[in-house]
Amino acid sequence: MTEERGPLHVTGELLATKRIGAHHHLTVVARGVPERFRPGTFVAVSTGAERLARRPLWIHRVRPTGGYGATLELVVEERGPGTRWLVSQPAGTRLDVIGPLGRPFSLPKEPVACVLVGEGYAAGPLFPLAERLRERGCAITMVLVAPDEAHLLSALEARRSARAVTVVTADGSVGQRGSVADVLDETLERAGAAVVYAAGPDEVLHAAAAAAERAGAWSQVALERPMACATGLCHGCTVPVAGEGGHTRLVRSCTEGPVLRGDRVVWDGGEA
Amino acid sequence: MTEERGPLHVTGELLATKRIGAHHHLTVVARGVPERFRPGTFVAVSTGAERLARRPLWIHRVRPTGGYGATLELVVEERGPGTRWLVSQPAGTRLDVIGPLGRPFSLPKEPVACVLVGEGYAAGPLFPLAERLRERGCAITMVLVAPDEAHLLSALEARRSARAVTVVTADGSVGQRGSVADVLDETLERAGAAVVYAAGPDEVLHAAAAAAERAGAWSQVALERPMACATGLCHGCTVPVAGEGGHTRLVRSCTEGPVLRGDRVVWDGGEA
Amino acid sequence: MSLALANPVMVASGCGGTGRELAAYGDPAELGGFVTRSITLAPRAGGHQPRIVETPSGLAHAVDLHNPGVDQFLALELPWLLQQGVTTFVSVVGRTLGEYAEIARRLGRTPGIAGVEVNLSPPDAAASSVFDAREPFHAASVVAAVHRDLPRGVPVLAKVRPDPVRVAETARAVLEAGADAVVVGNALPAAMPDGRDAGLSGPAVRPLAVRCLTEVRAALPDATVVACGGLATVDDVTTVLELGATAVQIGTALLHDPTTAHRLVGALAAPVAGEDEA
Amino acid sequence: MSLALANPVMVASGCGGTGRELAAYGDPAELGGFVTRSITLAPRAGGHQPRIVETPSGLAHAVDLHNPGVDQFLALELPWLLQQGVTTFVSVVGRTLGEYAEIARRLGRTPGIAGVEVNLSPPDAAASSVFDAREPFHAASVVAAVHRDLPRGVPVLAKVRPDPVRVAETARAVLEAGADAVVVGNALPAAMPDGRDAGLSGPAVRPLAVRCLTEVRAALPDATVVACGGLATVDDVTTVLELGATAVQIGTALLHDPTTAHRLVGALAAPVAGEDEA
Ligand SMILES: Cc1cc2nc3c(=O)[nH]c(=O)nc-3n(C[C@H](O)[C@H](O)[C@H](O)COP(=O)(O)OP(=O)(O)OC[C@H]3O[C@@H](n4cnc5c(N)ncnc54)[C@H](O)[C@@H]3O)c2cc1C
Ligand SMILES: Cc1cc2nc3c(=O)[nH]c(=O)nc-3n(C[C@H](O)[C@H](O)[C@H](O)COP(=O)(O)OP(=O)(O)OC[C@H]3O[C@@H](n4cnc5c(N)ncnc54)[C@H](O)[C@@H]3O)c2cc1C
Ligand SMILES: Cc1cc2nc3c(=O)[nH]c(=O)nc-3n(C[C@H](O)[C@H](O)[C@H](O)COP(=O)(O)O)c2cc1C
Ligand SMILES: Cc1cc2nc3c(=O)[nH]c(=O)nc-3n(C[C@H](O)[C@H](O)[C@H](O)COP(=O)(O)O)c2cc1C
Ligand code: FES
Ligand code: FES
Repeated sequence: MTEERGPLHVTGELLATKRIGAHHHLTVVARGVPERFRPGTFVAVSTGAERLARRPLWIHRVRPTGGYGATLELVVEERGPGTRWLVSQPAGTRLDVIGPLGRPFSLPKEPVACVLVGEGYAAGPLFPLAERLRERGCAITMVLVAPDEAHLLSALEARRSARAVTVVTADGSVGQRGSVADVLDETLERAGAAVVYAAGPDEVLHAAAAAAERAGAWSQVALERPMACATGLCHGCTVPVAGEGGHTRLVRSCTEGPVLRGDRVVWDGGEA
Repeated sequence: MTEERGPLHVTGELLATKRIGAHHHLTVVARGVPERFRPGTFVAVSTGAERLARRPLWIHRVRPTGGYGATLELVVEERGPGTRWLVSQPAGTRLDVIGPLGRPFSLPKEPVACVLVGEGYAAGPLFPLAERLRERGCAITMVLVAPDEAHLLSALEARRSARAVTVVTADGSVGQRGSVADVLDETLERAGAAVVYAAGPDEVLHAAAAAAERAGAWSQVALERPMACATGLCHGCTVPVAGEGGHTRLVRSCTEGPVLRGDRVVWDGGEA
Repeated sequence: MSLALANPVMVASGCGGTGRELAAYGDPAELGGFVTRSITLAPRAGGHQPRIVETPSGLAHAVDLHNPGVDQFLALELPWLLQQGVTTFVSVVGRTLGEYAEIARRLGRTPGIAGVEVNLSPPDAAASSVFDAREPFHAASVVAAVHRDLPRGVPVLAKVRPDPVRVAETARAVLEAGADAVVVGNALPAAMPDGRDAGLSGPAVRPLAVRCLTEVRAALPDATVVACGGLATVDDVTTVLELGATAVQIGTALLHDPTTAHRLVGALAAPVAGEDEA
Repeated sequence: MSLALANPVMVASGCGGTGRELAAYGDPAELGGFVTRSITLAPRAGGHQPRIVETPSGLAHAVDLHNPGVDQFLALELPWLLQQGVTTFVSVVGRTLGEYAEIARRLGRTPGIAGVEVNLSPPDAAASSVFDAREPFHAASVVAAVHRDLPRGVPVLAKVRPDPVRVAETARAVLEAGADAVVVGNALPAAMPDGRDAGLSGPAVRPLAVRCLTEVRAALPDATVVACGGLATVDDVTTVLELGATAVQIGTALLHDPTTAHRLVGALAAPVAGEDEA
């Protein structure tokens, strides 16, 4: 019954963990998952049976490797017990992984100008997105946001696919000092953006959606809402979206998201 | 309020894990604990806050080491989730350790003949016991029992302190094939044993205590009873012992044991 | 009336999505039964975020009966389940006895369902807006109302409160009122960290669910009992089957691992139950 | 009467040994209070082995009130506690109202105790051989009996059943009967894997214990409430203090880590609560 594109449940293996700045980059074997990856999808990892909620993590990259078929690269910021467990496992640890989950970013049919906005680890899925957009001939501007340099994904790599890269940190340790809202309107205008893609906390997504609206662009935002199952079973991760007819309905951010149209998300979080 | 000899609660560190046969030998830094060790005492290790019962483990050996002060050597047989966790931790893992816990083996005042009987990993505390007995001039016979060779602690090392070593395995893969009961009476007689020390599952302890009684020897048995706290707080690990006056009373095997007089333990497990 | 399940492993209400999501991980038709989330007469938006938080070996949830209402359910969710050959039990909950009866009538017009499960025990804030069935007498009234309005031949499962003190009394009352089986029990009444009402489920609650089972078995040795609450491993399932349960429902364990129910079916079918990863 | 604790962290009944064992890990006199295991009139041998088994994030136990009886307790255990300056609350349980009264009289003759905790809610098989105080009215009778026979000035804590449905009603009844504070609650009724009656405690039950607290606070905003059940981390404790508890009791967490209570005292006293290792 499994669709070709549906998620897989596999026992994978942690191949390596590399610390870069405030992040841990995990290389994970999860047979079959990389082949189904599209930017904006994620995996849900078990961090032990006593922590019942799986931990959702963006797929940052898929890499072909010698013996293992392709591997996944995940970027983890240590915060609570689940991520602490994840980043402290030795290479060789078996990982119970489900993925790829969720709806990916939609790609424009025409080669239009795109602005990609990402904060911290959440910028992860924007890198493979940028590659695919470039393959389609889109002109890409990337805006990387972080509290400080340690939480910034590589701006160097961003330059490979992007024509222009803007870096904004809250403490000014690298790039421009400030918040994403400070730079968006100008960036969108300069880029002549037709589509804005955003990933990060709600403030970033909301700001990106609002700037897109002002600029007359489409927006696609990748939400990070707490998830219990990440597989659509529990109806715990609902987010209100404005339907076609103007009324609000609840969708599950794990299965109907995590990528949603920015102009549809009801940002105040009010439900019903 | 801590007595000089009382247990310590420390955050230790796993220095190394080495697999030998069916066992994992763990080298653990637990500041202060080795200095208080006496044979027959044990440590209680936390295997994570979600597994509330600490795992009791015999202290097999105490070794002086370069930088760390002395270290503990623990011998772990993987069985359930707790031991699985323990043996799969990488070197460097912090371990929450309490010890040394429990009453150790009592040593005879005179240099008498002693028979030491141990099954599997539980023979661990008999090796340092043998050393201390030898220091006191006791003649030592060791009986090492195991289901098979993989579960046998080193008979070679046993020969260092013991005059005679008998090995018994259930499958005959090494030493004599059979059970401990088959060899005890003869061994005790040949050794002219005045004291029998035993460590292992109840069958072994009971057999040792009974053989000692038949031979007119004292017995000291190190019980392995399920423990929840291992620190005397919960009254969960009670074992019935015959009191001086002939009546049975319950003692906690973690604080009043784990070493008890074999002739006092009520082996059928019936309580009051 | 017997439940006639192909095997004893069912999906607990509210933990299998609409059924479709589960299909990515195994054919739902291979399970003993699939219980839908609880369906109300009118659609319900459910509770505010956060709806589910992790607790030690459990989940606290205030999903609060989010569901599309019986008509949308019959139009959009049930047909897929029946078409796939899933042994479907529809869970129902109402604000009044009349609502229960009305839902039963609408379900009764739909052939193909394997049974109806009456949710007598929502643990969270829902308790304040659904019919209060905490007293055994009221629980029995609900079961009677549903039973009366369903066609003969559609089994009724009564899902009772996991309250060890009153569970046996409640089980007796609902069986006398016409229930074919008792589901023991549900999420426990609990609180979110912010103090809001919630339900607590998952392995954390298993020893309490097992106690409810032993209470019901002791009082009603001939009743058909479905065990529910904290079951996750082969060991858990064989334990409750040995204690007299006819079937089991798996809830929270599926949220952690959507293959759980299928793995259990496989392990129970194997000649020697496989090794259990606790 | 106020409880007059130096700090809000108490040791829960049955989880601190005789007090002496705890002393290896920290001075028990530095804790807000130490509640003894429940003491009966005659000695009790307690339950069969296994008495305690591990469950997911919890312990199931059938220690079944193992204790030396009130006279031996007064002779062998209490003097050490008082001599060390430990703020000692003696937990009591009886088979009849007369036994409760008799224990109270014997305790009343011993100066120095900080209070008496009435255990109204043993969860395991003990329930069958101790006075059945599950009805609020009966719980109140027990408290009245103890209260009457204790000297004025000895506070009475009533430890009630963690049943979210009836806990507020029970709390009201015991306060009216003379209790100075309510301890909410106790281990939950549960089963051992072999089906024997047991109590369930530890972090697994915390969300249910918090629900009992919110029920009591909502109904009785002025009552002195001591929270008990599954509390382990600084976060747990600050949460229940914010929800209105006056103090907390730590049980199972101490069995896992005997330094827990002292660490909590330290963390709560610190100007900014320390980082919490969940
Ligand atoms: C679609 C998606 C993709 C994500 N990708 C990444 C990633 O690539 N790298 C990364 O480091 N983090 C990512 N996150 C966030 C990550 O899942 C959380 O940081 C993580 O679950 C926290 O777990 P914890 O036990 O360490 O922390 P705790 O805060 O103790 O977690 C407690 C509970 O809250 C949930 N939770 C806490 N923070 C978040 C959050 N921001 N989003 C969702 N749930 C949360 C946890 O899942 C858990 O159930 C992603 C989240 C989502 C929804
Ligand atoms: C004083 C003492 C010293 C011990 N020394 C050693 C040692 O040096 N090496 C070693 O490998 N094992 C030793 N054991 C046994 C060891 O503690 C258990 O094998 C271990 O706790 C099992 O945990 P688990 O989670 O792997 O298995 P599980 O069987 O899943 O454990 C479940 C529960 O049962 C308890 N339990 C299970 N088996 C035993 C047992 N034999 N004794 C006590 N409790 C048990 C566990 O502590 C836990 O609470 C000792 C036990 C005691 C009492
Ligand atoms: C997210 C979630 C939603 C639930 N929704 C329902 C529901 O709609 N109706 C119902 O009867 N039970 C519902 N339950 C309770 C479960 O069906 C089950 O009875 C309970 O969770 C205990 O079993 P478990 O520990 O295996 O999850 C829900 C449980 C969870 C976790
Ligand atoms: C081993 C053990 C023994 C207990 N004995 C008693 C007792 O004698 N009297 C009592 O009132 N509560 C007793 N309890 C219950 C605890 O005091 C506490 O109320 C309960 O365990 C919930 O708190 P916790 O989750 O912090 O342990 C006992 C609990 C355990 C684990
Ligand atoms: S997290 Fe369970 S439905 Fe989305
Ligand atoms: S294990 Fe708790 S008293 Fe011995």
